[in-house]
Amino acid sequence: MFAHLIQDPKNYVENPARPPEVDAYGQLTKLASTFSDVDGLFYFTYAVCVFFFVIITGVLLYSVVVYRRKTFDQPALSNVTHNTPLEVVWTVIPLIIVMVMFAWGFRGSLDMMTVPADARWYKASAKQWNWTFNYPNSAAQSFGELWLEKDKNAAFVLESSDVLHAFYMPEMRVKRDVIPGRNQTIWFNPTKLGEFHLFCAEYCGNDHSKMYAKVHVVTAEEYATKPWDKWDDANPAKGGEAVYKALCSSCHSVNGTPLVGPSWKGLFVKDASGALVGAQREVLVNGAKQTITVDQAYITESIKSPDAKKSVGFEKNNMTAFPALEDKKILGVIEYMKTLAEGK
Amino acid sequence: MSHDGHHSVVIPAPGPEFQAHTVAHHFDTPVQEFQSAKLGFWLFLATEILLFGGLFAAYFYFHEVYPETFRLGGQQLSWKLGALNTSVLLLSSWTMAMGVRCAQTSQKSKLLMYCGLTVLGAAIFMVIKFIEYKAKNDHGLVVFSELFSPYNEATGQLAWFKDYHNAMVDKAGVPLPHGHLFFAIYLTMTAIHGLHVVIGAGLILWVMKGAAKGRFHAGYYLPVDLVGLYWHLVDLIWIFLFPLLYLVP
Amino acid sequence: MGHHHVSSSAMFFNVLVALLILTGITVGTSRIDFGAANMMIAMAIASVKASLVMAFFMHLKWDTAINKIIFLSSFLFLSLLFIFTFADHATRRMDTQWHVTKAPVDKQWVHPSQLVGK
Amino acid sequence: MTTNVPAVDVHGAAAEARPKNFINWSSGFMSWAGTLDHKRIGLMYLVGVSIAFLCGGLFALLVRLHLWEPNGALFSNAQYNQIFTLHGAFMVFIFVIPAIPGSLGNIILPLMLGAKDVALPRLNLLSFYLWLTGAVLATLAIVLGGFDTGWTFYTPYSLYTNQAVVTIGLAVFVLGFSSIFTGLNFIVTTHKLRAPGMTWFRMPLFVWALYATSLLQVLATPVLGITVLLVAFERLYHIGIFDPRLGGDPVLFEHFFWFYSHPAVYIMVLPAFGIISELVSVHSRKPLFGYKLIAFSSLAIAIISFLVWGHHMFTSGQSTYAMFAFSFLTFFVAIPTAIKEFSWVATVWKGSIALNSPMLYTLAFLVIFAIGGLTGVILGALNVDIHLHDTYFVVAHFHYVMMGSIALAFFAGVHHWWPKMFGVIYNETLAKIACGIIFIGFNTTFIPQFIMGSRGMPRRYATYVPEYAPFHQASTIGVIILAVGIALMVYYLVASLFQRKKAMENQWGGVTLEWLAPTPPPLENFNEPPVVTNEVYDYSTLDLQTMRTPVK
Repeated sequence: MFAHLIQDPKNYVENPARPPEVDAYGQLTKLASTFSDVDGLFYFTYAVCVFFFVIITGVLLYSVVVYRRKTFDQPALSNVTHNTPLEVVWTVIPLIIVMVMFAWGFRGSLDMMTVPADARWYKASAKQWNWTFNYPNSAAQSFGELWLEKDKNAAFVLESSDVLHAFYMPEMRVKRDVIPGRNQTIWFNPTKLGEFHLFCAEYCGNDHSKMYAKVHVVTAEEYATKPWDKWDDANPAKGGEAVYKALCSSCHSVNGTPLVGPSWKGLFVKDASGALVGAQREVLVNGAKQTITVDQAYITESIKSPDAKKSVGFEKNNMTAFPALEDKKILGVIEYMKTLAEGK
Repeated sequence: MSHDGHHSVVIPAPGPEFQAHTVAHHFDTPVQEFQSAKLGFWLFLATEILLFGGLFAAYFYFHEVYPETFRLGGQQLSWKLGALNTSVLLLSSWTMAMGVRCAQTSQKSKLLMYCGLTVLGAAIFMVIKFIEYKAKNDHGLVVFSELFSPYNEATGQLAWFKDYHNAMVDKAGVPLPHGHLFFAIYLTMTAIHGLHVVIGAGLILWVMKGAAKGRFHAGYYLPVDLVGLYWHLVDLIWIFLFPLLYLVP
Repeated sequence: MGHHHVSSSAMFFNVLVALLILTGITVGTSRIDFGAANMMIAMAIASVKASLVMAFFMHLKWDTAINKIIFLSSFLFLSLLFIFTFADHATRRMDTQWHVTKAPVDKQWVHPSQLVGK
Repeated sequence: MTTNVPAVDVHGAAAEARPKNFINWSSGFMSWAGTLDHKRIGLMYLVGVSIAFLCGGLFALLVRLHLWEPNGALFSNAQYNQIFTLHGAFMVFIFVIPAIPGSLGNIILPLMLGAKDVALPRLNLLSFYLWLTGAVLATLAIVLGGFDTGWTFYTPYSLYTNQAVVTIGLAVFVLGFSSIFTGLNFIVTTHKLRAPGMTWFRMPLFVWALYATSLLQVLATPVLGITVLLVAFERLYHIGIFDPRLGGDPVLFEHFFWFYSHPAVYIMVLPAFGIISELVSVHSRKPLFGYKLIAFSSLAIAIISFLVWGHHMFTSGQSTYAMFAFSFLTFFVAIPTAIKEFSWVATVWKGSIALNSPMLYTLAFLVIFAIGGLTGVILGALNVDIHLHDTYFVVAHFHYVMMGSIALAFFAGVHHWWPKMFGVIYNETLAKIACGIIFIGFNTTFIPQFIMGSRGMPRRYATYVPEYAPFHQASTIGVIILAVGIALMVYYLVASLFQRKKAMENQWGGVTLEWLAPTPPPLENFNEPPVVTNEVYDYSTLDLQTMRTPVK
């Protein structure tokens, strides 16, 4: 019935992970990490709740049926106002139950807080509205996608360069706010191969709901090939397009419509001879208007310090800088920009 | 509003220069009215304590995070002016307490005198406060004309705290982090407190107006009492502000 | 009326003198470094002064029990804000020391404070 | 108009003489705008909060319609963010917090105490005007560019976003003081204006609940006031306390915010508990089971609620030890809450249960609150909360409490005291139908949200991954049903004012003091100042033929 929606081409994020499987009780998705305490306690609490709910509604329904007022002057059958043993029982028993829940929950959360010594440390950088990942012993970053090895403890340093975000992987049962100015940590051990959702769970503005990353949990062999570092030197524009989709597409269009920032279409144009040349742009340098020609140096500068030469008509301070973006990726982005050029 | 012919309790005036007081229609006795207003006012004072409490919590929090910055920040303020202001406020609190006492004992002219002295105290306090703010402005620590300037993303600096980093350096001459936090908290706390001083002075003037008409006497002095409580609260808050801001421990 | 307590002028004056002396002591002790106890001492003196103002100037000493409870409970609830907020901050350090293995920060990572625009 | 006067209405003839009551004793705009009468102020609140509720409801409807499609059916992301923020801010600050104390509390509390008015009538009027100012400012904020921070105003986003955050901050500040003054007034009224003979343990439980609420309003709200003030200063002057770029700490904001906003949950829900305690007793015609325990549990909840705010911050970088303390204390809130629910159920047991519309709303409350409260226990467990935090599970949980429980209790209270307030009775059949529709619509809306939430659907999402579409669509269908039910309710309530079908003096056979006052009550409430000689909820004194208790 909803198949047409699931295949909707203009959807949410371009290419989300496969829908997760649902566990046997239908309330949670199948666990994909070692934090089984979450599921155990969830269903224990759930069962307790169902038990009490059935008692409460059962007594209510029974009373409504049996003690319903049939004549308007019918008095109550009983005028009992208290029953000390009963009141003690329904105070003490819930108290014991909730203390069990507390202890169980706290023990489980201590596990979540204590990072094992052998964990591999990754870094997840959040900014409005995308995720960037750094890998241990690798200079490469990946954008909007993350690769982890199955059954290896993965720990993350969480960094934000603007507002609050939250690192949330439902199937791993982990969540942690990403706070600017403070490094938070989170860890888990992925136990299933496959693709998983990584959501931003703390409201962070306009495209909060599009702040998504796809997490691949792969085998040791595949992980060893460094799938995040795949960069096709023969086709840099393709890599550049991936960078665009992960980092730039929320503010820059490729169809000529200005968004928060100028569109990338028309940054490079084909001259009369069909050769690619940079377009002329009016920019502000320290408040003074200049006309420059778009070239590699200008694009690189705009990525690393956006306010140095600001396009006329766009506000300062509205673009996050990417000083750590590798040169080959910047070149890829420029190649991608060139593919957007149209002939005269 | 009309009381529909309900007749109310009246407290007679103790002398010709005073007015009688009519108890509000929904109270049965003057004691009930007095106690209700008093309880309500104490509750209000409790909310004031909690309102300032938020600021104090912020102060203690950042004092904990940046102790050295706060210590040096405190040294930029003049403890002498602070101590002087503390004394002025304590004196005015005393005159206010005496004023309430005069109202309780139906001494109309002395009530007016003590209230006048209290307002004078408030005025002196605000003048000293102004001198202090002006000194901060002249030293470029807090530039009031730049108050609304936007945060400069490129430099990470705030124009209205222009020179604090020149004043606040450690022994090696390195600027201490986030000195503006101390000044921002100092300004916020003293400005909100100053606002209370001004409101308090206004209330005392209002009391004086009523006192001149003879509204307050031994049988009815509730407004004097309440305004007095408010004034003491202003004093109470300053008692904590003084050591925390001027003598940063 | 019986419920109205009128205090003597002499008492008010004595309280004023005590308050002024305590102000002097506050300034005096701040000149001496007691280390971590500085804050405690300053707050203790301020609390004594505040108690004097409350008890005598504000007549709380002769006020009804409910008024005392109401006003003092505001300090109690304020202390809850203080205690829990500081407890969080104070124990965060223990967290990193005891629970979280330190992250071996990769050389290539750039700390946010070093980013342009920070 | 008098087609169906109940046989027992012995006062119908006397009422024809139209004695002056609080509605018609004077007329003209100023007689309302400048009134000091608690019932008129309460009535103005009732109209005001109802409008706010309908506005907030409209925003909710838009939110849900937008979420019909994974990619968003109606709005851009920016518009959606503004609308869900408006929904939250209107519902929380302008509707739920003032709703029951401002309207029903104002009208009923002095009547229940046997007083002529609240203790500080001018302050009461001021508090209404502050509410009005806050509501106007909030509406103004929509015009001045809107605000998209969520009702929680989390820093630093609320500091950077380029919209009317200062205006809405000011609105919240003003609304906060409105709430403080209402609470302050009720505390003084309860202490000083009780009728002779009304000891603390003869006070109806609605009064107890409002008293506990008032303590929270007075003690917690100022911290919210200073917090939004600091956010406004932060935006205007960049003082830096909450701004990480300037060395500030956003987590400190969360502490300040939740120091108020957790107790605020109980500011909202305690009056609802009070209404339900009354109604369960009256419509079961049975003294409330465990009266003292319910009274004390209100106070216990009020105090514990100050100790648990950190459970809103389990994922936000608190230290493990703070989380330990907050989780431990959180579970203690469950106990007094459970005591209340059990006591209500025990009151229904062996009662004489009238299945009229107020009781139906009450029963709906008891079922819905059971779900709302029990799912709260699930969220109290630390590691489970880490998974469920900021998902639709939380959204569903607090809507079960705020919308399902509090709004239903508010509806129940309005239905219960409607005959006393206006002297007219609404169409009972329509009322029962509407209650059924609301119950079905509500559960259809929020049960799917529990499921998708525990499967990981984060809240405040303008778009979502397609696998959650069926749940979102079920939820949207539910909210349409809910809207139909509420529209029906508004219709028959308003219509009853024009149909003027007379109500009885004591429509339901209540024994608390408000039923001794004439219907509708005159300016100073009672013809004779009441004196209390009976224990509370003593139905043995009620003459079941005339529905009157002997007047002393």
